[in-house]
Amino acid sequence: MIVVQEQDFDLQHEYAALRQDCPSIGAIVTFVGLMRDFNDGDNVKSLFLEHYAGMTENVLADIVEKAKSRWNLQAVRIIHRVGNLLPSDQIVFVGVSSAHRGDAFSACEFIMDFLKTQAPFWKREQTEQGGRWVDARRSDEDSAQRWEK
Amino acid sequence: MIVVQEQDFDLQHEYAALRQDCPSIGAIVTFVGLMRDFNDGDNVKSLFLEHYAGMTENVLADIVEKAKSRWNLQAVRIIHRVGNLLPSDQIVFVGVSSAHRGDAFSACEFIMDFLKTQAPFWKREQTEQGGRWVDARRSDEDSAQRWEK
Amino acid sequence: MLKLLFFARLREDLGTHEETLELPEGVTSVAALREFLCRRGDNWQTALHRPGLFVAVGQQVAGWETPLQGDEEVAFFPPVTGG
Amino acid sequence: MLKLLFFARLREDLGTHEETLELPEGVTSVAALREFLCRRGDNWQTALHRPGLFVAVGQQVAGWETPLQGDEEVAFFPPVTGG
Repeated sequence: MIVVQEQDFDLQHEYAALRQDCPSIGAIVTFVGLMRDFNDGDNVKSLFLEHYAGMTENVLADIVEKAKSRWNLQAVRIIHRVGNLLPSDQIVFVGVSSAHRGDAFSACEFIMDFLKTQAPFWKREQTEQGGRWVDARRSDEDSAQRWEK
Repeated sequence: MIVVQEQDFDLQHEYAALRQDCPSIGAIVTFVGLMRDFNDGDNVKSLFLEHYAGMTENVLADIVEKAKSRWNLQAVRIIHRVGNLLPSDQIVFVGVSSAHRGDAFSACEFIMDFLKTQAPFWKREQTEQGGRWVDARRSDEDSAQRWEK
Repeated sequence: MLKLLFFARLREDLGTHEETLELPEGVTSVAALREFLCRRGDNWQTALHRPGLFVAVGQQVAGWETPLQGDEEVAFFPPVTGG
Repeated sequence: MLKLLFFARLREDLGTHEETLELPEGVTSVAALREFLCRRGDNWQTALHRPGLFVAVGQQVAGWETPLQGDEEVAFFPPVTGG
């Protein structure tokens, strides 16, 4: 399940969906990304998230397929919010269920690393100095490239 | 927060506790271990979990301290159940909050890997063929030893 | 018709999110399309030569040599920053 | 007094979870304590020589050479299998 939406999401609901009716699941790993109130040394008051509807969902589906071909996974759920967000707001959810914890941990982190570097989302943040588009981070590229080894 | 208890736990409650009142948190990773209905080729009907009260909490606190000295973490919560469990029951929760996702992912997996190999819990499973103590897995030792590199 | 899309900083710099365009004479690749668009003015020239600019054709990341037939969706955008 | 604890399979094999014991004459280490306990019978001999047996003194994993004063908590247990 891959969803891009403006509204907030509920971790418990997503977890219940990952867990349901499958007694061969031994591990569920979830990641939630939250909006921080600082970035590059400045206080951030709000965030606007834009995306390329259509391509986003395709890219995310492709990342999930890659993860499923690499690890033994039961289910994967991704939710990414767009629109206006405030500090401490939930931005992104990735949940993975698997028979074994190693597969669930690796796949969840893999999906986040490629979501960060490949999925067409853009953040514009409002600081006390005004608005600015967030720059891509070299460290995110490095995180994604680890998986090529 | 480190707790060993017989009763079930609620992911939403733990997540809310990790998230609360800290706008510098950017990432929360949670792990839940669930009871599988098979092990070593046999159906498992129920599980009994025993532990060494006192030492368990000390070992877990020590693992958390190691994780905190290695990564930049905001908060860590661990719950491990003991007593009688059935297939699909929740066994263990580890939740980590951090400014950055890489730290949260690594610390959560690190804690699980060392919990598996160092915390004094023992599982006795009831299969259709009778009861048996679960054997330690070489793969868990290997997972823990990765972190020594 | 080509469908052109511009996102994020590009959308702001160019003051447009979307346009449709008849494939201009002699434009057979993404690179040629960019050169055609850059002739519209300095803001186009600057925006379409920002470091790290991405282009997607048919919602797939593409290279500058990617050929164009004239009925594609072509999107220009800066490095992504979601998650 | 020593406090002895046995867990999991050991607890079952020995039929006991906990006992207190005056430090026996000549027992100054965990290894010597084990040899003392093994003289109690075949089930002790077998259980306390299982591969991978752990011993903890004062709730810390210890080695066989760990010295004993006589007032410690000493626990014997098989490899752990939680999580």
